[in-house]
Amino acid sequence: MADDGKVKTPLLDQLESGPWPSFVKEIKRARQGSPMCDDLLGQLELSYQEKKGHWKHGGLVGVLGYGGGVIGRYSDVPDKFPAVAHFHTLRINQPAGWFYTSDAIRTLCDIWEQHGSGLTNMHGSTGDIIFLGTRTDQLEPCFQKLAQAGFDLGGSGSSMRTPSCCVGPARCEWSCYDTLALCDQTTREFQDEMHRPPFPYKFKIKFAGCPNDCVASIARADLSIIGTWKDDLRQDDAAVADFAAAGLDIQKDVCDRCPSKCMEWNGAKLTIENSDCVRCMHCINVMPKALRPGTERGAALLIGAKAPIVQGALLSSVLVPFVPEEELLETLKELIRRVWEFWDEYGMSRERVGELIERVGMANFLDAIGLDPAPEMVSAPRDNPYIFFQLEEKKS
Amino acid sequence: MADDGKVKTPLLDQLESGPWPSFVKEIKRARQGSPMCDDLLGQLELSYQEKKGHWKHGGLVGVLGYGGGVIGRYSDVPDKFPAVAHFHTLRINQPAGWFYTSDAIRTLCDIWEQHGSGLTNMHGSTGDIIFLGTRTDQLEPCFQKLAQAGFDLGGSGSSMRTPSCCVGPARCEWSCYDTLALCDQTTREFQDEMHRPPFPYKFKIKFAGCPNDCVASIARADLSIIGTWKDDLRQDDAAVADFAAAGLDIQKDVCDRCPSKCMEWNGAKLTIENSDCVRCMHCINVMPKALRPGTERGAALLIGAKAPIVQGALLSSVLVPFVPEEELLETLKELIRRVWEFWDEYGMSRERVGELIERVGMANFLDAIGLDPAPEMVSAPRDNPYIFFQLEEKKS
Amino acid sequence: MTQPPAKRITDIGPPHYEKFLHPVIKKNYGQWKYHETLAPGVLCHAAESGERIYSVRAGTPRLLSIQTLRVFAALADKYSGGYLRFTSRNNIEFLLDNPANIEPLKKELAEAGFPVGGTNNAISNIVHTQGWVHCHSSATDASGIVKAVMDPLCDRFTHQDLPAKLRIAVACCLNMCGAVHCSDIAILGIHRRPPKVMHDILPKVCEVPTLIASCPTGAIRPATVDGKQSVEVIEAQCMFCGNCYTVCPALPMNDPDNDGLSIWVGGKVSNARSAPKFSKLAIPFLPNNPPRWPEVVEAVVNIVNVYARHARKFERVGEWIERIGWPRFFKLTGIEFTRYHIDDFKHAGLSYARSMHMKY
Amino acid sequence: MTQPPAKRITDIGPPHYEKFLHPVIKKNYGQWKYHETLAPGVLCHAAESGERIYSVRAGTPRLLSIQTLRVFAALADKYSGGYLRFTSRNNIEFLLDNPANIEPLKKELAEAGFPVGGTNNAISNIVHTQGWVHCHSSATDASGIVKAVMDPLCDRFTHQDLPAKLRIAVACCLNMCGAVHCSDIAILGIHRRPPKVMHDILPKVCEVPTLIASCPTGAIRPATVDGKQSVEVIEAQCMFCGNCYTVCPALPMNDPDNDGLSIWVGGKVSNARSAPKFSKLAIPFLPNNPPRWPEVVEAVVNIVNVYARHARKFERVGEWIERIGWPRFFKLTGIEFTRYHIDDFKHAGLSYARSMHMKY
Ligand code: SRM
Ligand code: SRM
Ligand code: SRM
Ligand code: SRM
Ligand code: SF4
Ligand code: SF4
Ligand code: SF4
Ligand code: SF4
Ligand code: SF4
Ligand code: SF4
Ligand code: SF4
Ligand code: SF4
Repeated sequence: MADDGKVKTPLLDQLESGPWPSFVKEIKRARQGSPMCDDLLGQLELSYQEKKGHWKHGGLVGVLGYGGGVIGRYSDVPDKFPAVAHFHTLRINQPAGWFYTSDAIRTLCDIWEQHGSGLTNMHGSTGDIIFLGTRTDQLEPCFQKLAQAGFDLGGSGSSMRTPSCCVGPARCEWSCYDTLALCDQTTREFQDEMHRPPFPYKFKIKFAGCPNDCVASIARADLSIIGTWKDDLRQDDAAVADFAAAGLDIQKDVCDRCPSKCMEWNGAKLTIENSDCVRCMHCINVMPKALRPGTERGAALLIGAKAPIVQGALLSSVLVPFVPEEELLETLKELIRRVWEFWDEYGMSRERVGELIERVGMANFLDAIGLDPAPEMVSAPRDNPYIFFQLEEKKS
Repeated sequence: MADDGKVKTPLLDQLESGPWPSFVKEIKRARQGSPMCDDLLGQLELSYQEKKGHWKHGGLVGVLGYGGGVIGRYSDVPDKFPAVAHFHTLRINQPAGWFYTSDAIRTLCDIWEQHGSGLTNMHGSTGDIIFLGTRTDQLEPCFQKLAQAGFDLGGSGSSMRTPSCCVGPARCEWSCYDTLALCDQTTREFQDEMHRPPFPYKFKIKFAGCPNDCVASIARADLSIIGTWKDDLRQDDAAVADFAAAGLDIQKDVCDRCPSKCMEWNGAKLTIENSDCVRCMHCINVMPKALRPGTERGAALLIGAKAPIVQGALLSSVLVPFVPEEELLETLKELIRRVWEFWDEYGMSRERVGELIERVGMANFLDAIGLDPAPEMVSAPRDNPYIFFQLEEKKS
Repeated sequence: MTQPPAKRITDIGPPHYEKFLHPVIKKNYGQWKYHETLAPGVLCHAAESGERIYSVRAGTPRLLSIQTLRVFAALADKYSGGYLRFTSRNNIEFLLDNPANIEPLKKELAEAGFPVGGTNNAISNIVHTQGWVHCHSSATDASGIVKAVMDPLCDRFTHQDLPAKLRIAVACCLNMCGAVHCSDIAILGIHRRPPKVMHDILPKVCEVPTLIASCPTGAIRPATVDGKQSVEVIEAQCMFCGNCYTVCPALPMNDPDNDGLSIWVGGKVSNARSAPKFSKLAIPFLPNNPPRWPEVVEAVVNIVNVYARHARKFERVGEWIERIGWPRFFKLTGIEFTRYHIDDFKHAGLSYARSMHMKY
Repeated sequence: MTQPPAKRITDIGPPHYEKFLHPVIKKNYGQWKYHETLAPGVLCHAAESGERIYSVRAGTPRLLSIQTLRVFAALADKYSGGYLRFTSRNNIEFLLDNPANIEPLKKELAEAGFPVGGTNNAISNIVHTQGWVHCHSSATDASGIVKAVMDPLCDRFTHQDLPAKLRIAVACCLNMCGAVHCSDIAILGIHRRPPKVMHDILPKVCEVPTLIASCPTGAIRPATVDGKQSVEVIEAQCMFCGNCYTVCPALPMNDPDNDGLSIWVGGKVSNARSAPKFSKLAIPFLPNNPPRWPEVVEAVVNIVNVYARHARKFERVGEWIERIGWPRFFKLTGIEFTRYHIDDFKHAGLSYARSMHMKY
């Protein structure tokens, strides 16, 4: 203890200087509100000295009637740092697109000031608002205050995790469907699956308005809904000319970088063989005014992304190549239910849906959820001759 | 039996018409020389009728002191077709590059007329001359006649198989090393391993003079020796101009097809950024006179190709990125021995070397044969975090 | 008598986003025509209607105190009608209808210590995880590494002159909550020693069969240790994934002397030009050196600089490396290629170089 | 008294190739400068010395009688100083120093029924295997299919106006002696029913443990059938690879009603432009229909024609398909995409489409 009654943190203090905003400063700032922060600093300093964490493994705590939304956490040096003996986190479902008003922010701050450490993550990497650190007895009251303010908890454990989406139509000209609406509606539709973990493992859903995938859905969601279009790119030749005039090397920077080499620039006119375009977004990204996605919009549904634990990381793969925007919500609800039904029945404990599909085989999975095989689902057909012919049934 | 004492082959007869040369005609032609051919036709006609083969499984036959070179074959309908009750084949090591004189051909024909069916394959798909069909008692005399004529048997079973090579320096301007010499020398060096199967399984070696790989070595040989060069492409600007004048679209057909996009054509001059060239051969192939491999020549050694049985097909992968031509023979002998030693000790029965490498891991295999890891050996480093750190030894 | 508790509210879901949308956004929702980057961190989106919304983006440490959040709220009231949002990379964005407010807002943010930038071809905020601040599983801290790495790279955040976007991520264990597996540059906390089995508590805290099943390499075998049923770990078979610890607290992985960091490069998520890619191993191990992880910082900065110097316009790190080839990447960065770089997991064979395409 | 046998000769290796080289070749060995294709099947290689060697290439059925070989020898004596060779695709090449001999040789070859061609961007000879002519393992014949397929494609052999080389291969069982796994178009004989276990002879002819180990899917289980030790095959686990039959004669795979052919496309061996590639499944099953396999012939000819119509200059079949995408390949050829096309072997997951690059 230092004379001022505060723990000394010589190592952490070194992280207060420098141009990038400092999380240490944040923790120190929060001291005014909560003594927890002192002990958090103390324990963290200890970790920095010893090069090892000091949190105990898991711990099941939560709020009445919910099986998720809280991550229990206990210190393994509670006698040294009693204020963080309990240091549970609340995951609070963010508003779609992470939009707030200053009032909403203040409301959240006031609640957290009363019931926790005053520390947050804006946001957790699944997308939730993270209230970082409180005691077990504060969980329920904090939750109810939040509920009265119109907020609810997010997902944790073997549940549908808090869906998230890109800013989409709210502030992006490329969004091929309403990411915020679909994210919000899906979240409401499956409240029960989010709050009362029913599954073999976690299930994440992310909504991106176009193939730029600004929420990394193809890498981080069991179900990735990614916007795209079916018709031709919208092209504004005058704007193209402006870009050229402004010094953009359209041949080199646009045409030559087009993965399907379907663009031709003769120095005056840009010609696109749209039937060959793979909708990668590059040319649109480079010339926002000049090129835009077509008007026949919708999304593709991809399935199975996850981190490496334990069979290796997966990216989502194409499940439905295209769903028109107006059919998205219904298709999604129906499909999610079928997928969950199969996963529930055949998934092993802690087996993500992407792992399950690889284990049983995509073709069998498609049968199970009632989809027909399509060449869009594979990068190429099999290159090995080991085919399990099913002579009984006629081949699908 | 037909009146003329010959079997009727209505199905096979349908394969005598048409512009492509007919194997049925060949078998019929050989009738004059050997009664075996009648019964072969008979049994084959039966297979065509019944849609199933009529040869029995394997059968160990051979010549004195050799463990290979003969494929034993017995009919499963010997009573119907006694002349092919035995129908063994001899595999005869072809001269490097499949070069012959008319005399050599006639010598082979005379020997085979005396001792077998008079039917051959020129050549088997490993490269041997195939003498197709004879009786057990004919094997030894036939072999000795061949030996007196300067021919020897090729490989079969778990041995070094008959090496083969592309036409190379004998008739190709692109050969980066002497494929015929190296193939011939390697074959002579390992006569014992070829004739007396010592291995867990077969081991094939193919020599291609350049990356065009005209003997499909990267797909069909456990050890693929493929010629390449280290310095710059040799370029003849006048000849380039001739091609352009002759109507070749150098931009579209050459530059745009260059996988490393390292060529520039300004309508008059072709500029190659040689440091980026991956030596794919395309530009050389399209403009033989104008472009040629460099003069600092040699070969890369690749390992592990095989057909799919049973863990899936493999292409050979880079083991030594470059060996100068003059060091090839010695390097090859030394390396082959080390590989065989390791394979002998750790290979499971019927496990090809490529399968062994995948099973034990490339890094361990490299340790075992005393090579250092190089980035040229992989298309990319690992993308999974599952590293077997060896804290004992310092990392290689 | 105690009064009846107020009725509990559950399953209401998040507040509806519409409540939080700026009027200009509500009006032009889905009607945006194009955008321009006016300056690093300042975007202007123009609607078909001709109306415009201006976004000012600032970097945050993600770990934010309510005190700071209230400062943000106040700034929003002052300059953006109270409207703000956070991005998928934990930056804050103020949404302005009046361009005159841009400069004063930038000035105040700068004074408050929040750099404005992260747009376009900049290095944006580092997606990261809990580390020693909150997780039991971490091999290292996350927030500290982010701070240490971003300090020297802050200019790359406030400027946007890289060949393309460059996304960095940090994860403090192989669970990869930061989803570092598809980042241009990723920093990953790793263990290098097998778990230590706490035989005394093991039977109490976990089920042996589940535990054994959790090990992908089958390194965990049943064993009886002084009478008690327990397990043993075959060292040679362990690749330190930590999955056993996730399912059983009695197998801690922490080991201050051997834990450390690995560096990964060349991943991407977007479909722009090339398909999404996984990050590949660049450096298998760097020491875990708080508070400022100098070895990690130097390694990352070096890769960024080599990339900035050699990549062509619009080439992401992975696209650049694929053009020049991995051998040249190792040569240019001076990073050593080791046995650990050669994959030996499930699909290892597919990563062997099975062609003659070679540069010398 | 019998006279002592002449001393046995062994291990002499093949005759040295030099004995068989045309004098012009010997003289200019390794000194070739360039080549030209004078006409389909006629190559001219020019040496630094200015000398030239002319190669006339003709197609053969590979299965050759000594009578035909003697005809070739005679032609060589007449036109090429007795010098000839065979190619890696079983064509014959006569090596001439006198260009005046080209036309008469071509004429005689044509009369003898051996088409001249196969060079450059032609369909060359079909690499194939033994089939019912000599192998015990074959699901179909090889020579017959080659003849049936080459008849309608013979013009593609004698002309060389395809976008690029097109290599066809045939293998009569999954052992793939024809190495069909890297061909532009491959025809593969397949079984579709598990082996029938001949319990009576099994114990005599093979070792059960080896047999069980030979099955990659573990479909073979030990079983006792009327007292005798034998095995059973779990049908659902069998993918008909035939490996068990290769190691044990008592498990024949032949089944006239269910054996057939599958068609594979897009493989290549050369490193020209793109790296070597495996062939991918186009058609999972076609009936085994001797003597002329009309379904197979039609399928192959169709693919060749669609390729010839749509591919760009210098695009091999696989390169063409990669440019247009597999969905379009199936649309253009009218081939049905089925569950069997989706890989479910070792690396299946890597063949799923894990990007948004899509054409509609
Ligand atoms: C809080 C958060 C990290 C952060 O600082 O933001 C987090 C924290 C934890 N994650 Fe995570 N994960 C978080 C997003 C992710 C992500 C990223 C994402 O969702 O986009 C991933 C990778 C994507 C994926 O799901 O595959 C992720 C992959 C994992 C895994 C590995 C799962 C797998 O199948 O590979 C585990 C291990 C497990 O589930 O047992 C895990 C487990 C954990 C646990 C619960 C530790 C454990 O083993 O039980 C961590 C609790 C830390 C703590 O004490 O607070 N976390 N976790 C993120 C959730 C915040 C939020 O709700 O917004
Ligand atoms: C004769 C030949 C086919 C032909 O008509 O040309 C042939 C014929 C046989 N091969 Fe082959 N293979 C022949 C070249 C090949 C090739 C191609 C090559 O060598 O370039 C391959 C693919 C490349 C490779 O080796 O992987 C090949 C891959 C196999 C395999 C699968 C090996 C594997 O590891 O995948 C087997 C099965 C086995 O070895 O048990 C096999 C087995 C056989 C057997 C011995 C049948 C058996 O199961 O025992 C066949 C004998 C047929 C007969 O009765 O004559 N044959 N075999 C070729 C040898 C002629 C020669 O010596 O020149
Ligand atoms: C605000 C945000 C969405 C959100 O809902 O929060 C967003 C917003 C925009 N993104 Fe994004 N992207 C956002 C995260 C992403 C991500 C996800 C991530 O980084 O984890 C990606 C995938 C990254 C990857 O591939 O690894 C992403 C890949 C892109 C791309 C593709 C870049 C590329 O060439 O690969 C573009 C197009 C471009 O920038 O040229 C893009 C373009 C845009 C545009 C220009 C779209 C538009 O017209 O408004 C927006 C401004 C971009 C800028 O920063 O200059 N956005 N963008 C996210 C800001 C994160 C941040 O604070 O830095
Ligand atoms: C004679 C032969 C080598 C031998 O030792 O027998 C040979 C000879 C030549 N090849 Fe080849 N190749 C021969 C089999 C191959 C093979 C192996 C195979 O087909 O099984 C390949 C790999 C095929 C593949 O990729 O699947 C092969 C891929 C090439 C290529 C690359 C073509 C491409 O674009 O992928 C070239 C370059 C070219 O033709 O432009 C080439 C070029 C040549 C040249 C022009 C080389 C030269 O300068 O002399 C020779 C004449 C080619 C021609 O037919 O027009 N050769 N060539 C083989 C003739 C086989 C036949 O009778 O048709
Ligand atoms: S994913 Fe597409 S629509 Fe969504 S914000 Fe990014 S660029 Fe805009
Ligand atoms: S979106 Fe991509 S693929 Fe389509 S034209 Fe533009 S750059 Fe080419
Ligand atoms: S592999 Fe190369 S060197 Fe050999 S024949 Fe073919 S092109 Fe010529
Ligand atoms: S050899 Fe291939 S890579 Fe090299 S320059 Fe020619 S085309 Fe390009
Ligand atoms: S990455 Fe690992 S240590 Fe870091 S938060 Fe996630 S689970 Fe915890
Ligand atoms: S760390 Fe992973 S590999 Fe090692 S014992 Fe635990 S689960 Fe098995
Ligand atoms: S492919 Fe099969 S059937 Fe044909 S020769 Fe080879 S082993 Fe025999
Ligand atoms: S055919 Fe193949 S899969 Fe079927 S039982 Fe035999 S070895 Fe097993």
